[in-house]
Amino acid sequence: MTFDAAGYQLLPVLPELMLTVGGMVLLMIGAYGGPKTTGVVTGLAICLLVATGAAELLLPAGRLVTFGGSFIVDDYARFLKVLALIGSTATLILSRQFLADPSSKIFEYAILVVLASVGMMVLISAGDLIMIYLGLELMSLALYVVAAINRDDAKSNEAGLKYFVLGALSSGLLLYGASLIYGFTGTVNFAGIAAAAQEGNIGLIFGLVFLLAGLCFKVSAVPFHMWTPDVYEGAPTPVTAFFASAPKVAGLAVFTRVVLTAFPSVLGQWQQIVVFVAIASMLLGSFAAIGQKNIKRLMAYSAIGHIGFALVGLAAGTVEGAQGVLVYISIYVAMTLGAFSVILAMKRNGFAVEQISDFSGLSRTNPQLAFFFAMLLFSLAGIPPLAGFFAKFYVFVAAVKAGLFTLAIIGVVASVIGAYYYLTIVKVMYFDEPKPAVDPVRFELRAVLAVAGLFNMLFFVYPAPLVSAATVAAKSLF
Amino acid sequence: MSTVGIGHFLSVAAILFTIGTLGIFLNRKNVIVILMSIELMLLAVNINLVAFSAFLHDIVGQVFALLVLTVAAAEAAIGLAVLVVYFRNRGSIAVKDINLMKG
Amino acid sequence: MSASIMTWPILSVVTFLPLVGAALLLMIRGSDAPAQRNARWIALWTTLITFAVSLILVARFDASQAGFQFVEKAPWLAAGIGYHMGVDGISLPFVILTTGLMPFCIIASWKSITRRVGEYMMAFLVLETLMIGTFSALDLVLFYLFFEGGLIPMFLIIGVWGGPRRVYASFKFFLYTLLGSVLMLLAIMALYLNAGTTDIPTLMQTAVPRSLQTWAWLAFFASFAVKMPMWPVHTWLPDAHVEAPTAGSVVLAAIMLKMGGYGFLRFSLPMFPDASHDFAPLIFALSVIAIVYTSLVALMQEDIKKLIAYSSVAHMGFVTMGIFAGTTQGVAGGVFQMISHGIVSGALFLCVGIVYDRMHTREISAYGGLVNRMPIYAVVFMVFTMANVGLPGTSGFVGEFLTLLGTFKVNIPTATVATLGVILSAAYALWLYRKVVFGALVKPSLASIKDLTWRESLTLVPLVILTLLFGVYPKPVLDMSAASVQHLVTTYAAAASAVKAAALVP
Amino acid sequence: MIQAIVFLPLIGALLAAAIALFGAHARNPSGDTVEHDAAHGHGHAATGHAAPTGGDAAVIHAAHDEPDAHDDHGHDHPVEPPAAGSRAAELITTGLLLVSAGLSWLALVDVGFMHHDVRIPLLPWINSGDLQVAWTLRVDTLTAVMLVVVNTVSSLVHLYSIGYMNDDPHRPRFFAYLSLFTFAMLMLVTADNLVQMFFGWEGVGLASYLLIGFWYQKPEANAAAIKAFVVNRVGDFGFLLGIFAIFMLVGSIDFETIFAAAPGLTGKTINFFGWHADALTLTCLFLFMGAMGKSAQFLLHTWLPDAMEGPTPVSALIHAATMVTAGVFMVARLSPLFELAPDAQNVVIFFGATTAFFAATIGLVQNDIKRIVAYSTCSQLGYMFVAMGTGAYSVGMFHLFTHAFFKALLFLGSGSVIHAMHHEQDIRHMGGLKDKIPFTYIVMVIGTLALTGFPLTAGYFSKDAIIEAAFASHHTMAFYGFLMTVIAAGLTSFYSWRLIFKTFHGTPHDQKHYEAAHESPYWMLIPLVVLAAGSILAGFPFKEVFAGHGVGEFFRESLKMNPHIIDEMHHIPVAVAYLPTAMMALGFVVSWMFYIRKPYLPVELANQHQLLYKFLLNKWYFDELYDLIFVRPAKRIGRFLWKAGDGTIIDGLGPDGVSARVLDITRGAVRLQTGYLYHYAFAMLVGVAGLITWFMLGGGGR
Amino acid sequence: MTLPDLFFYLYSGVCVAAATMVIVSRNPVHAVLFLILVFVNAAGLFMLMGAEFLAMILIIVYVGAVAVLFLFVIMMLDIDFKQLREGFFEYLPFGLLIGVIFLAELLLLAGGWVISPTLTKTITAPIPDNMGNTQALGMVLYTRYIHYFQISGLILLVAMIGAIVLTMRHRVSVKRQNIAAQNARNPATAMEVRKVASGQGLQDADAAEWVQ
Repeated sequence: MTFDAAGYQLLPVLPELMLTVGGMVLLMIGAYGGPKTTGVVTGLAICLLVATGAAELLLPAGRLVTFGGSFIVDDYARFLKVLALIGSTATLILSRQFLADPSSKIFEYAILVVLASVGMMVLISAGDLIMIYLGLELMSLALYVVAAINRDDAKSNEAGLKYFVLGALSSGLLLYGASLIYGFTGTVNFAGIAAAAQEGNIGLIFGLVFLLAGLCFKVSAVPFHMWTPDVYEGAPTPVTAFFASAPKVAGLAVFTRVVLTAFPSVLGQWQQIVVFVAIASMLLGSFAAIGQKNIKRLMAYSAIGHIGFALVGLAAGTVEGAQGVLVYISIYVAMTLGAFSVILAMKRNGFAVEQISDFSGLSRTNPQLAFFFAMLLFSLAGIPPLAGFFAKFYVFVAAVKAGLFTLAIIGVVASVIGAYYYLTIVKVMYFDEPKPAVDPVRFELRAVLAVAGLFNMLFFVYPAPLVSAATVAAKSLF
Repeated sequence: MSTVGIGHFLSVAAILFTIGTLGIFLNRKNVIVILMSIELMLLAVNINLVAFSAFLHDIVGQVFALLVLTVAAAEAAIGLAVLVVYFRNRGSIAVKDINLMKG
Repeated sequence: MSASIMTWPILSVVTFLPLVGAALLLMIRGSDAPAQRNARWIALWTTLITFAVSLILVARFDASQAGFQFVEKAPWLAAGIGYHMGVDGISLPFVILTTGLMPFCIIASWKSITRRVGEYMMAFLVLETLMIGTFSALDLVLFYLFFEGGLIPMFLIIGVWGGPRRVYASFKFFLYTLLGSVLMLLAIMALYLNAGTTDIPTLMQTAVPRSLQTWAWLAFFASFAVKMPMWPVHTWLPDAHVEAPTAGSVVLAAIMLKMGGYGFLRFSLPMFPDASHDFAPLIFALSVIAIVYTSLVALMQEDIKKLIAYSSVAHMGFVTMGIFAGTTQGVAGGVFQMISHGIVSGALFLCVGIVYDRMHTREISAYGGLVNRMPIYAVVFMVFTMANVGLPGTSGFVGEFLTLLGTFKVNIPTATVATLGVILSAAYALWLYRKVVFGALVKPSLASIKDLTWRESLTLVPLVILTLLFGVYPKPVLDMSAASVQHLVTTYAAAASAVKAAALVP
Repeated sequence: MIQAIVFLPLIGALLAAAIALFGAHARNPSGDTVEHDAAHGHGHAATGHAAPTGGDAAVIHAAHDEPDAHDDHGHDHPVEPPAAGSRAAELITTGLLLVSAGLSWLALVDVGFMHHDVRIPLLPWINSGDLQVAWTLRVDTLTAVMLVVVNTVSSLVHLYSIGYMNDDPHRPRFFAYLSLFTFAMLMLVTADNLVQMFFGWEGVGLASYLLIGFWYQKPEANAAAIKAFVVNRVGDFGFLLGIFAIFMLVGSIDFETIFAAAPGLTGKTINFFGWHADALTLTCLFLFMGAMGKSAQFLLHTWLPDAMEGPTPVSALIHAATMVTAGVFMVARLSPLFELAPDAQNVVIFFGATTAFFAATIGLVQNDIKRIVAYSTCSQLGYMFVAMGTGAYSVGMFHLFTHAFFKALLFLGSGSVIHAMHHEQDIRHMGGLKDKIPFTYIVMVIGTLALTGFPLTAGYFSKDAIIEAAFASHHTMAFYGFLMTVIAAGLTSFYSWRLIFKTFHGTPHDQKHYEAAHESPYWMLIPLVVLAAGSILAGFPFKEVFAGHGVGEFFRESLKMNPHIIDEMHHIPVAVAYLPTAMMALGFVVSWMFYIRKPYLPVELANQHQLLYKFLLNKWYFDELYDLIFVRPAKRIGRFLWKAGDGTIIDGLGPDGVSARVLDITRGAVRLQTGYLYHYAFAMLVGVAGLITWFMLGGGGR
Repeated sequence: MTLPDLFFYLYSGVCVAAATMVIVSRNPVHAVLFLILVFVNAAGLFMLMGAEFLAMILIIVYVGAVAVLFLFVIMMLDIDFKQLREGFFEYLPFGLLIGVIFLAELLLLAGGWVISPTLTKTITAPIPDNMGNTQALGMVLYTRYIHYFQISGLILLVAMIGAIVLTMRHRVSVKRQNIAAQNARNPATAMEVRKVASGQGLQDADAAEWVQ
């Protein structure tokens, strides 16, 4: 066996290397500096993530493949990596408040986020099943830890435990699937699978089911979503914001890449799975969210629903569909980060409040916060002219084009039902009598909120950059 | 090769995998058993991988299995860490008690 | 950019001017009296300037052309989905109606809104932009954007400044209309995929396959029927009207309902002529039911606004009936009826608002004998009541007459039953007038009620004049839309006759 | 000139309305003071208002104490001073009307005898596609006659009202209404197309609504006003359908075009709810339905008696002389259509005759002086329609013309009586008034003579002509028409004299009122004199042009007469010609027997035929019937549709039901999320198992 | 039946039985011991398939590290076993039903595997015949699959960081003695003299400082 130098360039993994090495440097800083360096480490981690994103964009254009096809850097990967890094960066910014608390001066937090980001980047660029598994585990292990990072909080622990157990189960399912796929195709490489799967047999389909079950878990699609509400609620809020953004990007990215590049020949089969999962997610997300009283829990169901919508685009299995997924997840990340910055801003007398009723009359006590949140909620509900509408627009266009009318109709109906609970929060903020004012909002929260909020509100003015980038990215998959 | 073919190994793996999953959701006792069930599942996967590797004469399966083994160990470590933290807070690892959040 | 822009993008300016006002309002801090005053004045001036600019549209509009004018084009979402604005004779009246009514809404809220004035005014200004945009968008997606966007400010207006059941009403309003609209969104996508563009003028030229027509028509119908609202999806309207603040009711009744009718005119008829022809009986049936049913329901109302709301449903029944009659008179009557109803129902809600501001109740039984203390009010209310009844000489008559006339040619039973509405509308409107205005003033609570202030007169007198003017001389509106209506009717008739011809071939 | 005739009343109306409005506004503070006070604090505002509202508070107080005080007239409590400028409003409107009336006579001469028909386009109105409606004044003989009738009666009523309404504080408003009404009526008669006619048609409806409800504090007046409007609208329903049908058939609503196209329409059919009706017949029936409403014909007559709640001059102007004749005028105007639709003519005769008889029977037993006259009006309108149905349009117009004078006279005379009796209207409380108010007595007798067709009075010529026309006509219904009109003639005579006898003869029944009775002021007497003169003189001079051989020359194109009817009328048996006169005499004799000679007879008769008496007294129970089959069901259905339809069914199955179901599902979905790890894991496994089973069993296979 | 067959049934039989015991045994210590049994027998199965290195690793890593870790944690947590004894069979029938269906399908699949020419074509790294299993693995692990190796290293790093973050505690509430700091105290740093205005008490800012 010879070392094929051409296939093992390091340039494509430069950003990952940067991030990894940077993360270790930060680890040293933290290890030697102790908890008081938490702020510095976090700040540097933010810079590191930004630099990595920049590096990713500075890589030579076109499709770069390395490690014998295990690692692919194409426009699709670039797009999603940048998005995931934005998510990680934003969550680190949002976490500064949390980390400033003397009881949670945990410098490892930033490092775990950085390492999780490496996992996501690996995941996004994964070109074979082993890379998927490793990326997934790298990301997930970090996530299990950060979910439970509030060591003295029972809810946080419970969240970590639940996330871990179910996550491990999902890893098991995914692995079992991977092993079947390997066994029935003789390879773990996507291109190889695609080639071998021409005559799709039942073993392959079984493998696909298990594999997708594992991936569905990561993106919290029904019926593999059960962890989501509990973990969202239990985890510290900045962590929840993290869960809601970057890992979703990575999960959806790998989901899309796997089905589109490894299983194009069994489109009919995985389409059924995706359609089922999408419908179930949209409906469950919409219905179950209505009954929620805790805003984080509600955001969890909202996330489930939104993943359902994103999967509608994937179900189309076309370039438009992939483009829809990309646009959707991009806008969703913006919306969810904005929403979580509001949730993080909700503190009274230093204590975080997270019941929906705590938002009562927010429009009177803090009109700007309420306004931005309301706009984000309307956007999440998919009301034009806010960005959320365009997200839905693209996926539904793809679905309609692919002839998935039933899916589209169920989708739009679910979006109407979903609108109800977003409206409920708007109602609480705007129609109800005010509660005591919330504490002054920290600068970085305001900044994230402003960026996310303005993006949401003004996206319609000039949607071209995101949309065309998504188009280019989607095309690189086909 | 003998009469024991790949199907036998795959069947053992399938049984182990099933037992593992049953262990997760039938178990009402404690979380540690759940962690063990996960190990069973991963073991099943490994048997699968090795079996395929052996019968395909492809080393990738074994490499995969090796990585799974490694990661499974890491996973177990994290899992136990989480469990320990949980126990410190709640004084219990009964699965039924992990129910602060629902709905 | 298209060459047809006359030196400056006048339509976009009209559309987005209110947003500028809203942005100015954003800068006002605090909620003390001066801030509130500033907010009111900024809003008023914004709407007035918008109205003034919109009059330039009227001045430069060439009524002899059927096509779109003041066209503006710019690339936007994707190939085939662009920023495309323009008006023709069908949409321009609505644009003017919108810009014209908004100042009244602002003035009507002058004293009655004391909480969160800045936000209130902002909501109205944003709403104005969205409404103007709805009528002037020439791209389906753009249209949808404006069409749906209007839900947000209206939801807040009802919910924040509304009555006791405002939550129920605002949710019902929002979700009901949203449900209808999302189906339309799917149809828009289907059309997009069919034609590769959502450009409305292009789509009007594009033949749509028969099966798609049917489904798309139904989807559009779902949206517009709710918006109109048509029976049996009208029940959100009474609730929304009752709970909304006065100006909200005015906008809702006068403008937002018209979006449905406008949609039928702009999309259903020209884009799906075959389906429209097929479904015309359905529309006729629903319209007729709406007219008779809601009129009967209106007879029994105990709340002034609810009564007017139900009467709106009935009047919109005339509109849908006229539009789908597909005759010149029917369609022109539909347009005119919408404009007229915009003025009249808006004015009626203003009238209700005036007594509500004084008495804080809308129960019919709480009133009686107002004429004794409020003679000017009584006169004004009488004018609008009569316009609501459709008395010749008021604008209400012209639209009703034309729609019925146009429908009679096409479907006699429909027109006949619909004409019953003439009787019923007299019954409920006059009953209301009698209960509220006439009679002896025996209720002690009303003893010191005051007549109109100059500000209230300022809002109502122009509307009185318009109501009477358009009743006697409706030519300005009819002429403005005539060419476009004629064009619409001609193409529709051609398509419909093709259908008939096809049906005859065995 | 024509413009002056038509628009002078409008100018008068607007001026009077302005005066009324300013006056009313001056008496009632506007909300501006509220806002002003509010700026200074509410506490002061409350006390500040107490003073200026004191007067009104008194009204309210009084009204509270004596809720029954409103039984009669709203102006029993003239606490409010008349508005400033009342007199000015009176004089302006009356003066303008007098000018208008004078010009109308000139116009009649000019058009009727000099043959100077005119059409004056004013403004475009509704232009849409081939529908071209313009405001145009059209004056031909038919119109000119109506102009004379309307303006003469109206100006006299104006004059009369100055006296009659002397102590009402809202006089300017009253005169504004009167003039508005006149304007609307003029628009109606000068209409050049159906839509403009409909404008006038509805305009008079509005004015009548306002006038009936003039005393808006009276609940009965309000109810009557609405009733009048709504019942008229029922008629308008038909009118509108008629217009639509004509437009559908002809493509125009201009009279000229319609009449030109009418002959071509014979034989065409319209599918009306599955009934393949003859187009012209159906159209004419629709239009006639409008006429029935406006002219209070049988089935749509119920509003007219109730309309007597309005001030008496209103009754005279609207409900006797002018507005109710609009239906007759309309049929005359559309004679080219009706002539082509004999079936429709039969219907016209039937309804006319039935009304003539039916209203007369009710008139027999009524006790309210104005209602008797009102039923008489109803009955006489029936006569006119009989004439219209037979094709003797000019004859009907003749009766319209003469009737305007004597019926206005009777109403105004009744008003004079009522005025004298301090607003007592029940003839049972009157009696012996001839000594107290001899002048009124004389004019009332003149009016009665004319009404009953006493030879050589105006009514004699016109009414007998109608009966002759009915006899001479060859229509299927003609004989029925003849029979009914003859009987009605006798009944008319009876109840008219009954009224005179019970009011003016015998002994006073209400001594107090009797003592206080006084003759009316000159403002009121002068119109009475003029009308009395007209009642006598309006017949003979016009006999030739309306019912003789001068018809063709006089009306020319404005009427399309049955070509033979006039000739045949002159060749009927002598016995028939004398029959109406005989009936009149008979009625007089019976009435005299009943009320002068043997006053106990009617009581006995009523007791013997209790059922019949009640039946007549309650107006054939029409109000009750309509209440039972229309009003109450409508309300019940309305309530049902509202509560059950909208509430239970639409909302229940729709938004409310759906949201309830959504919440149910939500509860279920939330319950699924138990919080237990094993359930979560189980869900995942079920998901996987389900999916692989789906593919295993081939459901998902390709 | 050949010897390998015999061993297969032995190993697999014990494996399955022990696995069952893992999930049903009431005492977690027993469960861990059964787990070890499973691993050992699975290693035997690996041996049967010719994966000696993996078999060895399984023993070393799983039995030697993971299982011991389990045991260690169980002992450390000091669990009240009595409390854990109820509730196993609550949803057993339904759960078993699903499990049986699941298993049946997997078994059906297992029986259906055949080696086909397409499969052999797609194989990317055939096992060289001329070297042992360990050597073969070693040939690729640090060359061709170096990236996997590195990433798994990262994963272990994460696991390490995670375990430390979660379990290592510097309790903030615990007052630890800091001799140097205590010795360095002098009156200037230890005391503060304040003037308190009469009737006002300490101002907020002061109070905050006071608390510190």
